[in-house]
Amino acid sequence: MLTLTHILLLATALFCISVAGIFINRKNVIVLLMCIELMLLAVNMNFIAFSHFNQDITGQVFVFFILTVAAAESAIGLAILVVLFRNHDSINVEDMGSMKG
Amino acid sequence: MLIELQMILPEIVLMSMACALLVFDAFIPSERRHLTYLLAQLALLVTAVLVVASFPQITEYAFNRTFVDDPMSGAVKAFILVITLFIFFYSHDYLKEHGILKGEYFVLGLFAVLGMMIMASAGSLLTIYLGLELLSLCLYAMVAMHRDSPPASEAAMKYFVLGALASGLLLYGISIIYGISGTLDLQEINNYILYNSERLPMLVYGLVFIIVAIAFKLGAVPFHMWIPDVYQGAPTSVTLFISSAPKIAAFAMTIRFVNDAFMHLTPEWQGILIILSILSMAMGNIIAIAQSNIKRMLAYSTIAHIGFLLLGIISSQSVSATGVTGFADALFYVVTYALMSIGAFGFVILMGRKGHEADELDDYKGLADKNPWFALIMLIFMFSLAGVPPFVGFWAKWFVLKEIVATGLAPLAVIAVVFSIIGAYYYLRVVKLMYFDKPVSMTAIKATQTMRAVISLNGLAILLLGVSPGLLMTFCIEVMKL
Amino acid sequence: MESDRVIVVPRCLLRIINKKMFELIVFYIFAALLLTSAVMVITMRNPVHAALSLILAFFSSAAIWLLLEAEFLAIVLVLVYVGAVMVLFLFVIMMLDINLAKIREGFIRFLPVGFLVALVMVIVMGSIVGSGIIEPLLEERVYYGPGFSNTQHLGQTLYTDYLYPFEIAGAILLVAIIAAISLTMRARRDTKAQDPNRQVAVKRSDRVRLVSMKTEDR
Amino acid sequence: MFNDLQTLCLVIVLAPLAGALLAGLGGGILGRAGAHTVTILGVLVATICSFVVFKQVIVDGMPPADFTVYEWLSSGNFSLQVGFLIDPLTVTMMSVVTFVSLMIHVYTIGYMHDDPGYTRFFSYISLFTFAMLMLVMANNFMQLFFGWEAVGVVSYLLIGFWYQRESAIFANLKAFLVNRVGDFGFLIGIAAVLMYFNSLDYADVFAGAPDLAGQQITLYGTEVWSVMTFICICLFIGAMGKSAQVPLHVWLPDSMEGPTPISALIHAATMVTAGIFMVARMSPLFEFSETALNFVMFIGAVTALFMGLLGLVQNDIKRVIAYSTLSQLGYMTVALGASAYAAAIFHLATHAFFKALLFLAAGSVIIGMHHEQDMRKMGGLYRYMPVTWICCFLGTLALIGFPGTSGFFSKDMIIEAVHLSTLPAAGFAYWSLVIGVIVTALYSFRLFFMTFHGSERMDRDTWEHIHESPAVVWVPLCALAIPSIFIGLFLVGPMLFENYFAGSILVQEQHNVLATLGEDYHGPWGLIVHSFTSPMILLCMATGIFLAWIGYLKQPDLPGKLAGWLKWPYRVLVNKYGFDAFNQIIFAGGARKLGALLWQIGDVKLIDGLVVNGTALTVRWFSGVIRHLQTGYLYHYAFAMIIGLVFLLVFFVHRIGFAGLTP
Repeated sequence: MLTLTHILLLATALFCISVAGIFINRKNVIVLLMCIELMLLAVNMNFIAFSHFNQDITGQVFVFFILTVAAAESAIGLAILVVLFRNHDSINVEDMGSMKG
Repeated sequence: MLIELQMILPEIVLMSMACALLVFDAFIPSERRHLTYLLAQLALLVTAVLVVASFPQITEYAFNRTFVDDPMSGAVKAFILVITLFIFFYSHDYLKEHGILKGEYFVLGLFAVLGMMIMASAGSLLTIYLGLELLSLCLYAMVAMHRDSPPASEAAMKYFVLGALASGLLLYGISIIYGISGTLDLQEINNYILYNSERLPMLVYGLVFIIVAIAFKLGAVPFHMWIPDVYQGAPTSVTLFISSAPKIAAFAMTIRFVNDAFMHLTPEWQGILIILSILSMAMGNIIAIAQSNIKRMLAYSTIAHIGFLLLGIISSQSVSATGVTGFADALFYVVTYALMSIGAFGFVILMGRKGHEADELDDYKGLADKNPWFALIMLIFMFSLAGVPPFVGFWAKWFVLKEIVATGLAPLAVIAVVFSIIGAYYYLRVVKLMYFDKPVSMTAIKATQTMRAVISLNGLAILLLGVSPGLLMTFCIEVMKL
Repeated sequence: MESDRVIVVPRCLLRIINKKMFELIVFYIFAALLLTSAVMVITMRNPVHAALSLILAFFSSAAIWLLLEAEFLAIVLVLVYVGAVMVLFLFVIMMLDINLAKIREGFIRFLPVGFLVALVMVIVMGSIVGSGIIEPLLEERVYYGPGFSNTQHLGQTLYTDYLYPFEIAGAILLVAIIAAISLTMRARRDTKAQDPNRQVAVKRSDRVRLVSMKTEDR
Repeated sequence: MFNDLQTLCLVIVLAPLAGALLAGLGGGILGRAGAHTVTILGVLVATICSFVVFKQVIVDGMPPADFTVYEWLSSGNFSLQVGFLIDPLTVTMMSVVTFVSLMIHVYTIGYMHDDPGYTRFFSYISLFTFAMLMLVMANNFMQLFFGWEAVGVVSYLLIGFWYQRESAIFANLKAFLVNRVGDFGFLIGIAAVLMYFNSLDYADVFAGAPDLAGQQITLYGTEVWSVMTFICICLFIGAMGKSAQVPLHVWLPDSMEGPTPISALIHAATMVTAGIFMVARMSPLFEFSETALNFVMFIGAVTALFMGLLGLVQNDIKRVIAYSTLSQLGYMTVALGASAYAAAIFHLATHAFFKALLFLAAGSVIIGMHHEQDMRKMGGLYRYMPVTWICCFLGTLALIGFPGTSGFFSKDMIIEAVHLSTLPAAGFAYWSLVIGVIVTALYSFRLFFMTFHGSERMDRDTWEHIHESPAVVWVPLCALAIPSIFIGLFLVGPMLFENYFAGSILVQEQHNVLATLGEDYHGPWGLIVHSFTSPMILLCMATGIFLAWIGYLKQPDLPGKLAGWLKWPYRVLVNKYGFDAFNQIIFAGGARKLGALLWQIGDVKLIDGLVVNGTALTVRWFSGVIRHLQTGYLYHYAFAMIIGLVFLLVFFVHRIGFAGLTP
């Protein structure tokens, strides 16, 4: 029988994979943006699970807003990426290290 | 419904004026850009007047309790608006001088202010999240605004990715809290925790994620890594913005969480914040010593100050009556810090000119010879940041220390004191450079008369608040009677 | 209309698999698919492949959401995410001429550390979440059932109780538009288009510069 | 009558402030003469008014007055006022401060005549007077603290007055930072006072002290302290900073980088005594904590002896006197620890005179030698500078406590008082002070002999130009020599054994060593006779003088040989026990100078293998590491965040032990 714990574990695993993606990836900024999408997906999974098992629509409302914000966020993220590419001629994560210490 | 709309009137007005400004800006030629700036200032002013005119005396809710109007939100909004007036003022000069004066800067700035206002009077986890995102998205874009600057775009990307990671963590925490309590309403979460204390570990699990996100927004160690790079890479006007008003909003958000929702988890969040606070004070103050770039140095100084601010939040003792002053101290601290921070960064703007950012410490050598008055103003900023009386920075530290000792955390006060002594060193180094070193170049300060006047006003405000801090403190105590 | 919805399943199977079992099997299939595609997203070296894996991840989670009776959101995820956002991603990947050869260098040597930390994180978080102490608030699982309109319910809540957040979301989208445009739109420097305004407004001082020079000694 | 006093007090405080503001802001308009006229006028008015108040309180016996002038801040149950407490202790300090300050002002006209910062200087010293007056006249802790800080700031400005000198700036920064250490201790003490007494007014706090005497405070874990001990030690840390007690003394010798006579007078006669004054003022608190008194006495004894020893190896004439100042401050602190507060204040007053005399004499020598400060290049000056020679001799006699001089009375009384004290630290303190007498005599006469007697070691060019200093220099010398010799004779009786400090200083019965001493007191002459009948102190002094005579007149090569034999102790002294190096690493140096400093320490092989070296290495290693944490790479930042998150989860969620709560 499908329980809340199943979904929460799935979401947790997904969350950890996406976070790992952010610090494993050292080459490509665009994959970082995808990892962020993946992370939000994990959170959405949590919300929907709670919404279903608690019979409370609020969780779905929250997911609705997260989807909206995530779309806006990826638009800005990609815009910044384009600016970055124009300036550095690269979207290599390792090339972004001019400021440190 | 009408009453509800009336309650969010300042927000509505601000948003309408921001939209109007957007349209207006599209139709004016670039040489009249300063009109956009003036209108943006007008929008802030009108909103500020509305906030003050409808200053709430009691706590009221609207829109299914997603919106809260209480004295704290009123005060925080008023502070944010006033600080932003200063910020726009400094920004205008900077942007004009560096040839990147664009209407979008002010439009995004106004939306960011809107986001902060929403955070300040959020009654539900959802509203907090949306306000935070509105603010963050504007800030990401503003950092990247100087499109031809490689450091700016690098900083924007770092800020964006880490910020998105932080908001992911925040959402995860919110989802857990929502799942356990079945509600997004802060007050109801509070009630749930009160009657279901046996579910504490799960609640703490969610709490940790939320605190991490708060720590990121404030810039507490180890979630501070974005601050130095963003402060250094962003255009100074944006650095000025990020370092001041959003800190006040983040403070309001913290209070919304720790007081409105998690009051019954006080020992837990206190424990977490104590660790973050000590780390912030230590790392911020020690690493700042090694910096040669003033923007980066001030970034580490921000981190150190955040540690102190957290102390103020920690020193509230759960539900007892004394807890009120703990938050009031923190509010006093963050507001005065914002004032000092815009002063210091405003000074970096004042010193710069086209093609020269004046962000290296060496640019400040011998300033006292060239321009004694401004050296004095900078001295005020530095002394105040270091916590030297009679400037207001001293009072901020003093109130926090007093409360932390009263909470029975004397060792923490000792740690705070030790690190602020270490911290005094790098502020004094700036003073030393200005007063005792030979100037590198004799280029005089090239700034407009109004810029000079406003920065002097800013310095004098710090002095005046230091001479009579009572009024502001009384006000803070009054509004933090939560 | 019930008769239309009959699914033909071999009787022998029905004996073994009841409805709940079936649900669980569907869940496991899509969960496996989701996790696999998620791992692919973070390990693929070619960003196009990563984006396609992400699309697969979205599809599989939409399926799981359907199991949880969030039909509207499941559809939105496919329509908005796969249909718009991911297309945007692919568009940007194609637009930026990324040097794939460079991206393929040195990836494996960072993998073990990252994998280890991810594992620790999974254990730390999973041991809490998986211990089963987060329970539903309800005693028993309740289904809305087929006659219930998820979309209507969601819409009603959204436009009444959450009106204020809804407006804020509008502001967020507006900001995204402003930011994206102001960051990426620029007047192309290489076009030869003329601006009559500037031609007319030109002054002598813009074009001619008088330089006083010292006479050279012979 | 009361209102008159209030006006008078306001005039005393505001006159110097007005002078400072006029000279500082309107210096350009007033010009040089205008600047010194307004400031001197301001201080003169303050001095006269102080004397009037002094007469009212001491001579006419007016009861102590405590009043509020202005309410500054009031928030909740916490309020801050500006107020004055006028009692014998206050008026004594007021008179000393205003009088010395007036002397400084007058002297400055001559000394700073050619300096470009003339008006600025006058503004500073007037401001200093204002701050010092606010400090001594305060009736609450906050005002005390403000005066305290303001004095520090002005001192900071004065030390760095010649900011073209690299060393002056360094000294300047050092003074400020070291004082910050003390100030923050002080601040914590004040916060604790506020917490336990719920008030910052002296009157409330002193009245509440007996009730709190037994209360305990849990500091950290199981460490339980008495509240009074905690408060007093914190307050005393403040005093250690300002009055330059070990280990916060390092700033004072370096402060000699400031303009000679002025900074010397401030750093010898007035400002550094603020700490002594403060402890005396807080006697109603300190009396309730024997631990704190022991601590005070111990620190004072260490300062008195070990700083004196440092004076033996210095060759700069001003620095010898600076170390002597440290040592004498140590004597005062010991007196405080022994509850002989009156003796401490008495020594403070006599010391102000003879130390000022010695400094001005040194200044005169420096002028005569054309700004040569190294004693190894002097000698035989008595032939050329007779007046300076005589005055210096008298000052030296007073300093070593030769019977009959003012230093004799004050210092002897301190030693006697410590001898009678029953506190555990008293034994150590007593012997430190007795050995200190030998040391004092030795370094004083070493200075005297090296400068004025023996072979003439200066180069020919200087030798041709040596002459007695002009009258503007030697007249103040003579003026100071007279009180240096005689003032003790007149003050010892009333100040120590009569009811002079009635009400302003509280001494508990079991600590009251001065009362015990008073039983055997038969007038000043009796004391002199006593010193000959039980001559231990006198013999110590004679030993010191004899050693100096052997070492610096009879066998001038002996000290060099001695230094050769006792290499290790000598190095320790030359390096000032390593305090400077230590403090530089820990406080002042910061990451930048660490490398260089470590090299230096390694080079002198001073404290190899000791804690300091280890600490320094750790700090350097640590700061190096943490700076590199900020790698500039995004994935490291994200990594740090996640590590932080995982740590918090493990620490806070797993620690609570959720497993036990599983349903």
